[in-house]
Amino acid sequence: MKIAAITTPEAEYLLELRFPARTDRMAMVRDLVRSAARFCGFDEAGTHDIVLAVGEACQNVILHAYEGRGDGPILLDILQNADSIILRVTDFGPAVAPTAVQPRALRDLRPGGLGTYFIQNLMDTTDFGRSPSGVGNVLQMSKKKDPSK
Amino acid sequence: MKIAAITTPEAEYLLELRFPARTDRMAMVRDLVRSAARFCGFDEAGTHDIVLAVGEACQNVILHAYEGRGDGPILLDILQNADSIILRVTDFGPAVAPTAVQPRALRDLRPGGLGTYFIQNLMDTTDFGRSPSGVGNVLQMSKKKDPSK
Amino acid sequence: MSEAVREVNGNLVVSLTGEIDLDRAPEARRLLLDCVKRSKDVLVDLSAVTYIDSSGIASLVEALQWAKQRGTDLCLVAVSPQALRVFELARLDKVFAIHPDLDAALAGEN
Amino acid sequence: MSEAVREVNGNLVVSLTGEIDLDRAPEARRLLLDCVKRSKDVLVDLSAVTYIDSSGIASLVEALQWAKQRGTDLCLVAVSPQALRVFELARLDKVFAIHPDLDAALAGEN
Ligand SMILES: Nc1ncnc2c1ncn2[C@@H]1O[C@H](COP(=O)(O)OP(=O)(O)O)[C@@H](O)[C@H]1O
Ligand SMILES: Nc1ncnc2c1ncn2[C@@H]1O[C@H](COP(=O)(O)OP(=O)(O)O)[C@@H](O)[C@H]1O
Repeated sequence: MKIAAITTPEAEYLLELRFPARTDRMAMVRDLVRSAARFCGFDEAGTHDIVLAVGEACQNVILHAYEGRGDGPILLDILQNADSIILRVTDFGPAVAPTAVQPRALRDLRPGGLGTYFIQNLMDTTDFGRSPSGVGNVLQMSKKKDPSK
Repeated sequence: MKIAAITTPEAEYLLELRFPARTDRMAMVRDLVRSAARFCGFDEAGTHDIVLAVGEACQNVILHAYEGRGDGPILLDILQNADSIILRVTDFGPAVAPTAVQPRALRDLRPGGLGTYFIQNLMDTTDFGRSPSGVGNVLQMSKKKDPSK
Repeated sequence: MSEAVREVNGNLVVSLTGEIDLDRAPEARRLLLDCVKRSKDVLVDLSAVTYIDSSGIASLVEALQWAKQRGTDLCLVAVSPQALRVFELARLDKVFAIHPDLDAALAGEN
Repeated sequence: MSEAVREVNGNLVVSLTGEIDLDRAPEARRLLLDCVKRSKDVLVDLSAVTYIDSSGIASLVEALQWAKQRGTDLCLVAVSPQALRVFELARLDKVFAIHPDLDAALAGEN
């Protein structure tokens, strides 16, 4: 995944959600993301793709950053500017080298390794790095409001 | 409204949402609350009532705590224990005497004054006070999962 | 929302839709008061209202007051269960005339 | 979910429903593998799947692998648009046999 210094984009803050890294929270989180994507003007297809990307990002935090310990917090920031929705998923697990977060080669009949691949294909930009505060790993994603642009 | 020292109840944290006190955010906030109430096992009627109570509480923050300035933050904590869902709406406006937060007498043909009345009638407990940290006003509400209990 | 108003038998039928909260109540209020100003009886269709809160209710109460002052009627039609719950909570279900559907409302007018 | 499995013409039809995510994928996986173990052809109805992610897809891929090892078939039926989008993304829409409905799937089996 692209190595980037994660900076706060110039954008309007919509909402900020904090929740424990537990799989049973994800349906609620997705409902909020769905609602925010619609608020930003995305149609059903665009909304689905944003929800899936955030779902995969949180899943990676649950499985890899916290290795299934359900008590670590996940922070989800949702922002928008005129062009895009911006979503930021932060975990407070040990530092991860951005180069370690790579989609595996897509092989037809092998479960797993799809999450990062999905995220990169669903969103227009994806950047993984340390948070500006130095605490936690951040996956920042954005998607253009009008994909024809 | 009952004067209370707002303490953190012994309960499981579901989610914590932070958003600016703007009316256009409320539909997204309600979608999250709806999802959380269903997660806690409420039926459609109970879910509606919880969503309405939170909507009215946030409306009061927008109108009264921040007097329409859309940049103040609202914090919404959603918790549950075995019996109840617990929702906490915190604003960071000037301190409000809990006695000032009173439903007006219900008169038939007068708009306004309904919010606090609704909240008290929709929820099983409502407490208004300063947050434990001393910063901000907190409206804490709970509703029993099985109203027949 | 202007296409939400149509004339039926000399009455104005206004349809409110979706979530009538603090964000959308001003728009609903304007629509309702514009109808009342036309000095016809107003039927407010609430069948497609999925959420209404105290600010939405306040717009309807204000429109009802204006109508009373002008000597016209304002009544509610096909109130969705979510909206009915809120009118009942506010004990306004006896203040507004509420009709199950448009035909009943029009019959009631005569 | 056990009532989600029924037998049609000697095949097992499994219906998955709702949101198949990391939380519910283990349950879907168990259901699918139990069906495959019965050594019949398995038709997985995805018409009521409103969301599926990489973990749900992984359960289906694993079930398909097990079926291939036993020499039985596992195919997808009436895939919802949301689910189809995800199979296409993963380029698995050519790996799984996908049938528009149960009749087509049963005809395809013969
Ligand atoms: N938030 C994260 N923290 C730590 N490691 C991560 C994180 N996200 C992804 N990774 C790493 O990237 C790899 C690829 O992730 P992914 O494509 O989602 O596949 P999978 O989750 O099936 O392994 C993971 O195996 C893991 O090593
Ligand atoms: N979060 C708050 N901050 C400051 N004052 C509040 C707050 N919530 C309620 N109040 C006070 O309580 C009163 C009653 O509120 P309510 O019943 O909702 O009616 P309304 O909002 O129509 O005035 C308000 O007029 C206000 O003075």
